Amino acid sequence: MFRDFLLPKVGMAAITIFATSAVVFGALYLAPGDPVTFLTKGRPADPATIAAITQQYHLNDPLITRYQLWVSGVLHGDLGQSIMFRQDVTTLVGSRMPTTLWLVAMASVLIVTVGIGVGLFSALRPGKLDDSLMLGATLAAAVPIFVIAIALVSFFSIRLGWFPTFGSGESGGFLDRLKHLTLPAVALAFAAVAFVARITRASLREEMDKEHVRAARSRGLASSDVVRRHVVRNGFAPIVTVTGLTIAGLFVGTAIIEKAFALNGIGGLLIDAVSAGDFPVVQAIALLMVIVFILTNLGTDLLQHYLDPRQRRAVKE
Amino acid sequence: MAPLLSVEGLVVDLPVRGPTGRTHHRIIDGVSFDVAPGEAVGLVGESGSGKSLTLRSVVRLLPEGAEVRGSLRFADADVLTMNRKQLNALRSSGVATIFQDPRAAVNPMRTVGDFVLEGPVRAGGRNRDEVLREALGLLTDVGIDRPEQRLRQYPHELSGGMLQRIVIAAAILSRPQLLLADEPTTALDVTTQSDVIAILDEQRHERGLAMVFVTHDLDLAAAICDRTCVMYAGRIVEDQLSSTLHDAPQHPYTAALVAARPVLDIDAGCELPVLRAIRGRPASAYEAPSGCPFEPRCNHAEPACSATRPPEVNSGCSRVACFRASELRGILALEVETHA
Amino acid sequence: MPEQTPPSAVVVDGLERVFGDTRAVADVSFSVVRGAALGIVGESGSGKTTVARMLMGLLRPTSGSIQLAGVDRSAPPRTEGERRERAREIQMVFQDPYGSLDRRQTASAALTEVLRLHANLSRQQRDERVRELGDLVGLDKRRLDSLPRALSGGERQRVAIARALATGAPTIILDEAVAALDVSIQAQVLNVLRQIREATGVTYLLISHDLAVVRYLVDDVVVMKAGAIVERGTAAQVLASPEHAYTQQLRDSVPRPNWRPARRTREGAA
Amino acid sequence: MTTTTGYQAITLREKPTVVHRIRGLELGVTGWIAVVLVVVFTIMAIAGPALAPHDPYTQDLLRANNPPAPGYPLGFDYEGRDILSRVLAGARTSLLGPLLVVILGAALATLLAVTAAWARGWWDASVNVVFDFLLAFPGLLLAVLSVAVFGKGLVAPVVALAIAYMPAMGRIVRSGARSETSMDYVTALRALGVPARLIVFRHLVPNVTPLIIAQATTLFGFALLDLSAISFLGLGVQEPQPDWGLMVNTGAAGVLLGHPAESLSAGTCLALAACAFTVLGLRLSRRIEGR
Repeated sequence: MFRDFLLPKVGMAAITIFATSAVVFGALYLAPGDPVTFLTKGRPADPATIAAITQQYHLNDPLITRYQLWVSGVLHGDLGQSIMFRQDVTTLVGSRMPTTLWLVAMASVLIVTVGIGVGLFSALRPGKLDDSLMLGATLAAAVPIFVIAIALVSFFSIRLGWFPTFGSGESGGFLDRLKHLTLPAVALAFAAVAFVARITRASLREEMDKEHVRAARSRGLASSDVVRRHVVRNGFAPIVTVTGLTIAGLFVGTAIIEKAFALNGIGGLLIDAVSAGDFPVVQAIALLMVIVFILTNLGTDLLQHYLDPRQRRAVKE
Repeated sequence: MAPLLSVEGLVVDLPVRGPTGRTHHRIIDGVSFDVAPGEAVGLVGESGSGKSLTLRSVVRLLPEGAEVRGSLRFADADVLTMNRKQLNALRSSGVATIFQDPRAAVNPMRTVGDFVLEGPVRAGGRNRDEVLREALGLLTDVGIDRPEQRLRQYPHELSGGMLQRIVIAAAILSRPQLLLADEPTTALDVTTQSDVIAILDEQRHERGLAMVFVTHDLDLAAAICDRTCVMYAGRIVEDQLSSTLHDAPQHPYTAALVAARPVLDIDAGCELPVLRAIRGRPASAYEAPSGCPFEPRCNHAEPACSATRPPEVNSGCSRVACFRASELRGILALEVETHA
Repeated sequence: MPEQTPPSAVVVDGLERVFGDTRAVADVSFSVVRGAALGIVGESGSGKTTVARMLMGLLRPTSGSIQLAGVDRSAPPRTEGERRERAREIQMVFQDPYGSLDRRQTASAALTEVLRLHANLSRQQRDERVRELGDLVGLDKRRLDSLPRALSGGERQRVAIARALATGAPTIILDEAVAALDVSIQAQVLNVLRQIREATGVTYLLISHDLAVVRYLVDDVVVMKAGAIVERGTAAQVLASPEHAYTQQLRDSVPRPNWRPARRTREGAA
Repeated sequence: MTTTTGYQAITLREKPTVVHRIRGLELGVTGWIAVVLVVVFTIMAIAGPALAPHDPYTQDLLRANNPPAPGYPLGFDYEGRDILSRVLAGARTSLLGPLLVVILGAALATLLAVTAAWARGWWDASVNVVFDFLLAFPGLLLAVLSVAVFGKGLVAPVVALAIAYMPAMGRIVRSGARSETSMDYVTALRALGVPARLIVFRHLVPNVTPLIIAQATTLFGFALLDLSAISFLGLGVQEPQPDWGLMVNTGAAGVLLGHPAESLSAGTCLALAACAFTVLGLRLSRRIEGR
């Protein structure tokens, strides 16, 4: 198991992370023009600043050395200095993290409960309701999340006044935070819930059409047993994978939501940094998001492997 | 003796999505047959004849949206009006089904033991340990060595022939009165087929089970069934004792089927005769003409054959749906002579 | 004057193919005289299809030699030119009539494509040849102009046979070519195959598990089991009174009138 | 019900007429609504700027955020420009970007995927590694990163998204092409001596084209969402150029003040277009699977 499956998978993930770091690092040098000009965003800079940047980015060293120094810095938690905030990037990102994590966590709860719930319901009860639920899900997954955000604000905050229009409520208590983040989380989860619901239904339906399910029915098993032991158990693996990757993908979505609701998480920070040309911050957040994605991918792969005896045994022998 | 299973005037329409929206296609068009306790009946036909669907109708295992008419009685209970609970009771203890491809019919994510025990324990409500003991004995009977170990394995670790024997054992384990076998050996090699068929036959006789056996192979059906029904275009065209079917077919289609198969046993010196192929191709019920469905392909058709549908005529132990059955008897016997 | 032996269409000597740890084909030798028909009988895993793929040049033999019409063809063709040459020597008809034709191509288009590649004909001559091939396998103009989806399994197999003949190959491998067909259709195709052999003198290599079909179509047979040939001889003799226990078992397994299935094992042979 | 015994052998043998062919697409009511919307949006993208009743750039701060007036059915935006004209003019920038993404992405993906499926071996493995790697970059992130490097505007995000969408398209095409190559007809063509390039371009590619079209339609919807998000975030199309994503952003201030017309109209167009393409893509995929 370890040598034949775990090692290649983990190795592949490690290589992907390595390659990602190279892309994120190298992006700086893909930019047209001189790195110093790029990093100062073309502003006229005094010699001291140029010297500082040259030193920080080791611009006098060869590219490989620069990369090595950058990677070792990242491994030691040193992501460089923010040009925009004149602050340590690690500290800066760290301070913005809680809002984003809250947002993603709340959205994840919605995805897992509502998304999988609706998918299950729809799969098990074919008919008019199922058809309209799935059409609704198809449409919901296609509405831009910033349009959802604006619509939610204009209805629930402006019209009804139930929720605040912006701010993450981090100064307040738990409930305050919940209240501030409810609309953003709903907006963030909206399309993802619909997507997961559709995948869940499709996966279960596909399983239901299989001969072994018909065979189980032919043996007089109660419907609930058939569904639980044969349909859900077998159709579960793709659902887990899609849900995991959808949740990992939410981090990128926070960029839109945090801008729309003026929240101070890392997604919003990423956009501000891009606008301001604050490249160290962009690098740090991009790297973080991709690593979360890769690790989630690895996790679902392992889980998938554990769930499917065909893969498990095939490797063992 | 009262029949165990009695099918009368069965009609099944399946939904199809065509260019003109959702319609129904008739697949079974008035099928009637009885199965006595302990009796084996073969349903033989080419693709599209409706043989598999007829079998599945018996336990109402039909695709969604299928429309069923007619009467289906098992042990004097009306199957078509049963509620969920009654139907599950019928499926768990009255009738057991063996499917074509054991690889598809056994859940690949669960162990073989789970599959074997699930029926009797979960659906039949019997004691697990007792069923397990019985299962181990039964698996040995059907030729599975080291049954304890097999039960812990997953389906993909076993060969198709072994898996089908396990499926047969699992079917018998539910103590049914009737076995439904849907081309149970089509997916297997020839030598494995004869092995599996032998086991099925042996177990059925030992326990006095009735059986409906679906196949496209006339000789296979004749070998293990007491009676054979030949189906064409969703109808039974001939219902005969298996022992006489091959030598004395009464329906031109049956005779043509026999004559169309090349034979293995022929004298070494003999020039092999050209096969009598049947022209055209097999039709399904919905594409068959309004008269005799076989009329367009029949060598003995007369104008009258295309006018109305021939009724099923009983004579002694057999039943045939052909206007010319009595006058053709001798000719048909001649047609199959080289094959007998 | 000594009687002249007819030239061989196919000579296979010591053919072997290894996949990983398994020997799919082990020391297989046989030869087929031009215009004759050889049956290769075996069940799944016997290696019969692997032999066919090596003959077609789709698979490289691990060792052993293949001669087609007296020319060494042990190795798969390397260039497009060699590939075309091999195509003119040997062709194949596959088991699955639903997968062996491009579903977007009409029967006549499929035949024309092959003719354009292998015969230097004018457009008119090509159309003429397509019609001839259609006649040979029993497909009328309407059928020839149909897409595969409008054809029955038997009709598709006829197209596949015509396509194989179109390259002018003197040898055709029939890989379970009638196994997937309904009985009534199977008989039509079997008769077409026999007529073609009589009309063109083509050599058949029939790969089949169906002894009756083999008996109907070929003169000689080899019986394969687990990659090796276990018995060979004329079809009449081998199939009527087999000497090897496996051939005997195969024969006993075929359902026929008054057949009793025999139980082979108590323990489950995998 | 699929792949089992006798009764699935149901095919229709009537000669298809044009009506049958169109009905045969089996798009359903929603599918046809989607088709109509796609046609409408295509017309808007081609002729939108010409259809605009007023100049989409003319500002009049006195009319800023004004409600609808005669000749101005949607009212005015925060700089007093005619919203309807800007919506119509914005159709082109909003829809052209996704189109380029899809064309570029599909072309690259198809080339890689089909050759990989055909050649197998190391080339297939390398293409697979590239797809796997790209899959780790969500499209939006790659687009944002490209803006950070190459500056604001549509060019960098379009190229970035085309690359990011390659695996989504490529994997489907590859598995489609692979199941084609494993079919006997491809083996038969090889045995018939048909040159590889003819097999690939005359048989393989046409047979996976329906897959490509269905997937491209779906991806168009996604590209529309991602590119409009880029513009919404202020990283793509820049003021005063009209663009739907940007208009949702610039109109957001109006929403808080009770003037949702700009955000709402642009947002509705985006949502409708994305829904139409997604639904159509799904219907087409379902139809392909059903065969």
